[in-house]
Amino acid sequence: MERSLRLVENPVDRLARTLEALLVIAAKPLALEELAAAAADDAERVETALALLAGRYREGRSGIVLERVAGGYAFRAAREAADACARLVERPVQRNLSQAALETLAVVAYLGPVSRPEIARIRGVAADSAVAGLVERGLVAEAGRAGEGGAVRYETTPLFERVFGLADRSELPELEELAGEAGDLRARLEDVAARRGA
Amino acid sequence: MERSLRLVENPVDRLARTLEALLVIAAKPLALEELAAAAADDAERVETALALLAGRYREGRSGIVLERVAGGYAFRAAREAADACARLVERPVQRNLSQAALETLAVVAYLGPVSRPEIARIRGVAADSAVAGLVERGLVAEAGRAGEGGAVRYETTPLFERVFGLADRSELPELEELAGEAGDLRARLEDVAARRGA
Amino acid sequence: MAVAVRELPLDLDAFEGPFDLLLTLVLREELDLADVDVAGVVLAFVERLEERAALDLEACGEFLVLVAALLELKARGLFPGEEVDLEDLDPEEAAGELAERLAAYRRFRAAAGWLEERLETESERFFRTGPAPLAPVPLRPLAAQDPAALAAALRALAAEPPDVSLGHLVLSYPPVSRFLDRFRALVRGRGRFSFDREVTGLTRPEQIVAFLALLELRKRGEVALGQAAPFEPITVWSAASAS
Repeated sequence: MERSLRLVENPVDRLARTLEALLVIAAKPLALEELAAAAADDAERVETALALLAGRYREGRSGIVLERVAGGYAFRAAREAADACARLVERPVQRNLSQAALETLAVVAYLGPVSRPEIARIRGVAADSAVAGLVERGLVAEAGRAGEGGAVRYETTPLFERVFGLADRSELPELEELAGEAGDLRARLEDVAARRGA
Repeated sequence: MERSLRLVENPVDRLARTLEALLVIAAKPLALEELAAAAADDAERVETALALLAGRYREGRSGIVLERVAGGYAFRAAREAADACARLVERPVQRNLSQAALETLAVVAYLGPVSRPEIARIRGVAADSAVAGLVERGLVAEAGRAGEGGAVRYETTPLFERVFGLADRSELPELEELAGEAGDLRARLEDVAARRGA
Repeated sequence: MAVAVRELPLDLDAFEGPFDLLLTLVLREELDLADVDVAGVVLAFVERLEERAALDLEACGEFLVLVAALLELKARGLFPGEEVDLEDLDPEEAAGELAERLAAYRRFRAAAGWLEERLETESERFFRTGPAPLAPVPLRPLAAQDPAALAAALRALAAEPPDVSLGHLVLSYPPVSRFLDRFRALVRGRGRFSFDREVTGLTRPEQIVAFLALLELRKRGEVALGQAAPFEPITVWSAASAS
């Protein structure tokens, strides 16, 4: 049936394909006007095409379901695939943190509250993605700014203490051999990083 | 035609719907094993179902295209909808990649994991800002350090393969083939001299 | 606009023409490198650079590689010493090494070109990079971790860095004149001095510029140079006092 429609290219069908493309790349639900603007077509025709798609992308017929939500239209997974989607999303317990995550976490744990520029200076590489990852995991959280208009600073969270089995930060293993010799741990780290030239 | 298949529920068709659901919610390409694990089915059957979906989600037939990319499977928008997609989203990843960024990306793609000093040695120019820019774009990511206290090393990301439309890194052309005419500098220089009639 | 290093026009005592022709003649041994004023080449390039608003790092990189190779060839020619291992000094080999390095770089340039073309042909690819709008929120549970790993990570960050010289990456270098003045003063004051001692502790680019100054002084006949063997310390003394 669909095949015969396409032999004589139906303009609504072509619009429907454009809408499929827009919906599959969208990071948020798309309002009718957004879809019309992107498709460079008028809203009425877009609604007609959406109705066609709603018939095609529905529970029982497809694993992709076109959903109308508050913000507009979006694709979602069919309910019959809920278990599979849960298995995909709920990843197995991760054994170890990446090197970048561990280093960043160590800096925040020992020196926090500390800003991203400070972390970057000590590690010698931009800290943005590593910090974002730790925030997403809930191991690190924002802790105000360094003064008015200063950089956002970060510190470890109660979840961090649970994961590392610490009652509080004072239970972190001592680094007296580092702190003792240079006086200030942070100064020493920054000094070494500067000489690493990284 | 499709409707009749569904009257007698075909198990492959049901698996195909599950895969559709997984692919439409995935944030990145999914490897065959990931799909099989999430669908709780065996890899061979998943491959069969993927072949079925590849026939359905292809250029010209659908606005959603199933492709093999970055070591897995992913949906993307059909090429015919590129203009509409460009009106909807920006493409910061691809925009304005400088010559320095492209050269650095090439070194990381072929030699990664590789450190900034190593990249600099090949390019003869400091690689710091080029690497930072590529990390920010998500095309390159940290991959541990070269030994304790050593320089951070970098490798390309799955996003890199996706942006460049590579099923995996082995699809990069052989360096030696690329060299081609560039091989013998002396011959080239002497050629230049001969043409100048020196 | 990039500075085309290979087409850099040169007007030297021994040679007039583009830089790549100079290289060709040197590689073919039709031009004695000892007669080539390398400082003049550097000056021509620096002047060319100054005409541009922005620093062209790419051109600087290519230029530094070429000039470093020229200098190495020239240095070997200038200090033949007594009996030297010919294999080590074969300019053919040195030139081969230079060509090899450039070829490696050119391969990656070609790869970059391939990537650029690929971006063009794949410019119609659109896909979502983040989570789907209505997808379940992913959970990332983490196993119990050992706090000792944190201490180890911080200790590693505080560890003395391995000795990696990044000196060649620094593109700012002092004027040749500074070393000309300094070396003239040293020769006037002490009569002779050890070049190696003078440049110890300087950055690589500073050492290169200092060496250029030394070659310049010798070319002008102001100083004489001596060296017990290749790669041994270089002694500099006043050419006037020697004669």
